[in-house]
Amino acid sequence: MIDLAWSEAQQMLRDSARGFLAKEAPKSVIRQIEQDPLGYSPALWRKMAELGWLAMPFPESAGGIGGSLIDAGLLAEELGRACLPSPYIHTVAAGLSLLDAGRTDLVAKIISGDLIAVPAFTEADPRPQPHSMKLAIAPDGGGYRLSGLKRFVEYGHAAHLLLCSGRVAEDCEDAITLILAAGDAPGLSRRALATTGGDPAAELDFENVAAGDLIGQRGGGLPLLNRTLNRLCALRAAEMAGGTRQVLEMTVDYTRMRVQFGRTLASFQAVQHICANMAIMADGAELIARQAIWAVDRGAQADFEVSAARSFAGQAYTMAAINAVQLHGGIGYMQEYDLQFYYRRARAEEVLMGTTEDHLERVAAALGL
Amino acid sequence: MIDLAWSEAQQMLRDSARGFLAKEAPKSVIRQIEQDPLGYSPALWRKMAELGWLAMPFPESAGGIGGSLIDAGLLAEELGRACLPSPYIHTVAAGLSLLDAGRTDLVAKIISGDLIAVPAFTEADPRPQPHSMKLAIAPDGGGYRLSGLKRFVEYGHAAHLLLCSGRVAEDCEDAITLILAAGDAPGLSRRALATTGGDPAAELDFENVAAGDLIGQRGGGLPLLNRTLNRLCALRAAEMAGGTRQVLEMTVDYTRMRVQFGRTLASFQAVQHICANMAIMADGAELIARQAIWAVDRGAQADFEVSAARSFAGQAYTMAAINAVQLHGGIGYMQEYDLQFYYRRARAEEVLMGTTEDHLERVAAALGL
Amino acid sequence: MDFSLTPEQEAFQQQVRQFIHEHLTPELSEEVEREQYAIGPLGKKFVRLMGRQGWLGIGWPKEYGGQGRGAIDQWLFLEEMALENLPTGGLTLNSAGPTLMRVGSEQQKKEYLPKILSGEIEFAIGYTEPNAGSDLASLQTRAVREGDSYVINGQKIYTSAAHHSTHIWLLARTDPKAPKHRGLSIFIVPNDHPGVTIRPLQTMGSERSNEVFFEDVRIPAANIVGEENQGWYYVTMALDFERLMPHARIRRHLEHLTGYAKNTVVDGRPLIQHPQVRIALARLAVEVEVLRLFSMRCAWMIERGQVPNAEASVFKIFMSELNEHIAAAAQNIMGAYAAVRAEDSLAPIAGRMEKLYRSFPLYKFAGGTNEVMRNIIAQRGLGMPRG
Amino acid sequence: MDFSLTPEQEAFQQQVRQFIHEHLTPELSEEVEREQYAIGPLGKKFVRLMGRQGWLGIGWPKEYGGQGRGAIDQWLFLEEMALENLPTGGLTLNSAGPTLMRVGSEQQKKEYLPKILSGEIEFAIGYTEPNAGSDLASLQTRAVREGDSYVINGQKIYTSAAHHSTHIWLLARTDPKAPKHRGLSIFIVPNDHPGVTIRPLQTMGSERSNEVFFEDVRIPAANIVGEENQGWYYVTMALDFERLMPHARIRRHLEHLTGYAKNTVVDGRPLIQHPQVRIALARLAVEVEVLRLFSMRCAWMIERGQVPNAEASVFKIFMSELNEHIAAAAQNIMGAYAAVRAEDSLAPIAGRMEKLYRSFPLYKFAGGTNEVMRNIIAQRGLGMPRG
Repeated sequence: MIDLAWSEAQQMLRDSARGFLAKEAPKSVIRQIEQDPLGYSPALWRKMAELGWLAMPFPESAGGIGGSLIDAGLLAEELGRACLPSPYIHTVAAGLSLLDAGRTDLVAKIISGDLIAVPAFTEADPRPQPHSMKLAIAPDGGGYRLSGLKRFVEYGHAAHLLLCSGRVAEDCEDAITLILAAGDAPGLSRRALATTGGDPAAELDFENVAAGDLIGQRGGGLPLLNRTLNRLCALRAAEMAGGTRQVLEMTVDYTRMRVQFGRTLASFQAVQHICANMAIMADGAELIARQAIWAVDRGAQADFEVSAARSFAGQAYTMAAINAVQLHGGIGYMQEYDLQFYYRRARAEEVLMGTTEDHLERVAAALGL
Repeated sequence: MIDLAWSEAQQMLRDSARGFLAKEAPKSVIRQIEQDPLGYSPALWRKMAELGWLAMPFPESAGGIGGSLIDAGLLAEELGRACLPSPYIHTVAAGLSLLDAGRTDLVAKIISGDLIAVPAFTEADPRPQPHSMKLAIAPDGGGYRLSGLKRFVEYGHAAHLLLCSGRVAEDCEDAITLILAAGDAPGLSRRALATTGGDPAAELDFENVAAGDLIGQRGGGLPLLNRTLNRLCALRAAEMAGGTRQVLEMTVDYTRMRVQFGRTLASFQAVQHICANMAIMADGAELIARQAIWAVDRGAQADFEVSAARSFAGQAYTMAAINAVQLHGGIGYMQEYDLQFYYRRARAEEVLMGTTEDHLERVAAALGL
Repeated sequence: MDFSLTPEQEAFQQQVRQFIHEHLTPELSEEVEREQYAIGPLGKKFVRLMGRQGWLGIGWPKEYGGQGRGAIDQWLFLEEMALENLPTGGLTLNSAGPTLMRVGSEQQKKEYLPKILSGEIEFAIGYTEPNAGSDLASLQTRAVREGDSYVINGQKIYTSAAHHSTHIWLLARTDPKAPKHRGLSIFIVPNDHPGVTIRPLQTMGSERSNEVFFEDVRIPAANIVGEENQGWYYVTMALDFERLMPHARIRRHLEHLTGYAKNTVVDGRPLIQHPQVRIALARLAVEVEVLRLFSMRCAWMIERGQVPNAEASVFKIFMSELNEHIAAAAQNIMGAYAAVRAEDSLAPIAGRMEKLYRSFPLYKFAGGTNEVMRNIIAQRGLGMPRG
Repeated sequence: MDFSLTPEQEAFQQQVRQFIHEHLTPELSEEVEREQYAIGPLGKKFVRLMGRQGWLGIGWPKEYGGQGRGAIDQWLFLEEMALENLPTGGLTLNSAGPTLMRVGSEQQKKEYLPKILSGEIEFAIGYTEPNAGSDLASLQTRAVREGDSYVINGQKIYTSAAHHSTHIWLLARTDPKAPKHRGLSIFIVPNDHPGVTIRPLQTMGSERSNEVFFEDVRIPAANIVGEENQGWYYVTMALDFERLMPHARIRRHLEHLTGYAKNTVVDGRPLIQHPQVRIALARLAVEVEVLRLFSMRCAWMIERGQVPNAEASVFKIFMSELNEHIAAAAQNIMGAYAAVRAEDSLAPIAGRMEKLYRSFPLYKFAGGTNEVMRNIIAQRGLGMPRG
């Protein structure tokens, strides 16, 4: 039955998450995190685990709370509103795929907050499409060794576990294999890139690295790759929708307070119309992101819903951030004011794990165009 | 020396042209012309010839007035302002190319108003690029015969003379030949298409039609084809710039008069900002169209200037027309009000002789991209 | 958070599809495409058929002969009909009818409601005047009480349905001394009443619209709807009944354009394989999906007893601008063919994109200009100060 | 109608290019790219060099040591400098200097003008305050006459040049009882004067800006510029000197992005051969050309004695939005690489597009917000009514 509202339990979760983030992750903390090479706060991560955020989307049989991806999406919206850099959506996306592959052992560690696992899919051509993934997976005795480059892997330099996509040379051309690698594996060099968003994306250089376990069948990784991507990008869309909403609210608040020419900015028609346009985009981003998460959660083939959500939310967030700075004027452009976090994050999120145009191409493919 | 103003003589020409068109080509006349299968007014054409408009860009040695393409551009702007359907810019463009080819005999007839000559370049793939031009030119005794289709030829159904582009099968693959065909040649079927703009574009079906003279060398038509295109498209840009300006002025006038909620529409900030955006586009279209005509007139290789002008003026005109209707509301949408002529013409002109994107591709080529 | 239909709703959707499948002839299809907002003879027949089979009243309360279905069902119905551009009774069903139910006299309910449901009576909405558009309350048409009658003088404009409707649902000024929102009343005026003159207006979008002139039109006082001078309140109330808006017409436009791109070969391959065409069509598909969600949101809110306000404005702006985006994309994809009118044999996809270019402006100013809609979103949705 | 330079202008343009060619070292190039609007040590040296060679004063009257060149020559000069992002003396030369020539005291002219021309004196413009942005005239910094001095208290913000300039060109309120535009005056305040505190502000575009605090700053009464309470008039007058605006910086941005597209292979061919990339870059090239013409138009108007007003606003809006368009196109063309900052070795074209994304907003609100600029175009250019 169509119901576009959060349930009562979800509203409580949202309120508590918002309260938690307001208290524990003010912009002063985010400023510190951006300075820290680690790129996220282990202390906050632990608290998030204690609050059950990491257990949220996992079934009770795997030690989780038995919530759904929808609950994780709600939290992603709040993280987007707080603009907090954290590997939450990445670890949830990777964790659910590990669960699909029966790795309840790893899921248990994720839930306890002891394991940060992230997808490591993109490379020198950073489009998240299988044919751009060329990491070489070479059989070696009973295991495998990895050689090649992963690039723009969010939190890749800090994660304990990397869910890598790659190819075994002997397999047929379009066979993708998913395989684990430990973050501290010998031969793996990792460095965080300096990006607009300040949220860390890393370059990972694999030099004959001993891999961990295969995830799924060798050569049969495509479906799970796609499912992981859909989870991650749906959550990303939710995060962006949250950021869009936050930026809109900050702007409306500011214009209601700021007086120029003896009137509040909010009373100018031009200002109202810009805010109305932002609201349209914010509403659209929210609805389509939530639908994407719902569709993924249902287990449906959701490439269209997800990439539609990701492309629209990306445009919405960037549009809103640009207009927010414009309506704030000088103060919105200052490093010490909070708006700039969102402005920078909007751009970074719009290009990582596929640009808006890459996702439109994915939409076209999903529609059979 | 940079001088962006019309000379005194040009200002007089402009004022007299504007007066003439206001008197002789009110919208009631244009309404009749749109109903008439001929698609233009022979009576007005004769008067334009008497005023010297057709003699304007031709040198005195060819019986002209010795003005320049810049003067013709000025008139094109006024025709655009009046929204008068007429084969003026087409005949000027074709005529100057006939002059290049030494055909002063034909130029004399153009100047006297007895000959309407238009370029007939586009075909089933209506992009005005050589490789889409496939009209077959077959040697036949001392002459040639034409077979094939021309489409979207403006005023092609009414013109006395068609300046056709085509290919001789025996010539090498990229050899274009320009050749004349009489409008009433046996074997040539012509019909006006029903288009948005109401300004007639025709389909011409050549069935083994006896052609007129070659213009230039067989197989060597490319440079003159290009020059003709540049003349035509530069004048088209000027026509569109004129239409853009007119639409803006009509809208400003209307909003200053129309009262809603006890205020003139013009006093609303949202209305002012839309008009300001229209003004930016109108100014840009005017400047870049005039520069294109100036560049063509100088004889320079002007593909960039022309296609830049045509693409920008096209966007400007459409943008202005759409916003003009929006600010007028209901009345602007009525068939009996004058604005709709511009709205429809903007679209038609933006797709005939190359869409805005086609001209952007031409810009890219001209820049060596 | 749930985006799915109940099994009952899915079954109902199937019923609607079945009904359309059975009765949508190629001739009707052709007529609705040609007539647009007007209703031709086949369309009229179809409306009557819907009336007989109970489709017109699916949202009406059972006490008035309706099916009493919820907003989601109504929305599903409207979506299916919109996909085929079929008439659904429009404002007669959704605005005049419900208003009569609430404030009409017993006599009016008996006289009009059954015939509305059967499709025999159709109202044209007579609100707008030449000098009262966005600022509707400044209208000048006068209705003066004289004994048992009202005498009406004035002019309405853009009365789209006047030439195929049976009555005008007229807003006129009954108290010229009251503040402008307070002195208005609603009347029912038969189209063929002496003194009523309907004059055609042609639009550049090829729709037929009308001017309606009232010259000493004397109607019984009983033709007033509700109380005198309460007209503005009723109009505002009626707006709340009109917030169910389907998106499927635009979806169909995009399907046509996408079909064109699949079937047209340029430079040796179908247009759909050209990257810029793919991206453009994908972008539009995403926007259509967002529009569907905006539409669904309004239905859902009504279903749960809320009145979508800013939300309806969000839909309306996005819908109208999406029409514009599709027309613009069509120009790039179809080139000169985008300018060929339906009446020409050369027109691809029946000239739909050409027509769309000429008609999309309507959506941006009609039914509340997008500027007014933005004011609503800012002021009611975001709590920014009123002008 | 003529768009060409005179032979003299062409020769002058060559001279400018020659000068730049001789003195633009890779180190200077690197510094200006890094420092943006601030002027580093090499930039300062370069300004002094320009001063010595007479380049700073090309537009100044000969009586003040300038070359008395026309607006077109000045424009050509600014274009060439802008192409390399080189400092040209900015508002000190174009705003403060000319104002002093017109209304400064003889003493001030003698003291400041030669040193401005030599590059030794640079003013930071101290107008904006935390609560006086677009509505500048509501500023609150006070200057109170006490005997032979003025005592200044207040705060300025976004004083971009304060940390590398020598003086503040300060607008302060001298008559708090007068209407807000009438009680303002301009003062010259040395940066190192007691009571002046300059505090850095970092922008998200990585520019350095400043807050300047004035605490009981006592300056000689002779430091007032022109007459007391005429400050607003002088500021407005000075705006007229600032309407020569080059476009070439944007042209250079586009060259870099185009170069990237030429040199980057994706899916087996250079990006520049992908149709959507070609169209995007061509569209930007057209806009850059229109911007050039807007820039040229302002120069031409000044050359013939007119003051570009709406025309300058047209340039400013188009320029700022074109920066935004380039940044947006870069995102599509470069993908994730568009988000890599200059300090990372992976950054293509030296991180310019990443930087542009962070800094383009500045152009849209600084120097008059685009909203105010649109008001100007509508009201002064199109004759629509004032607010």
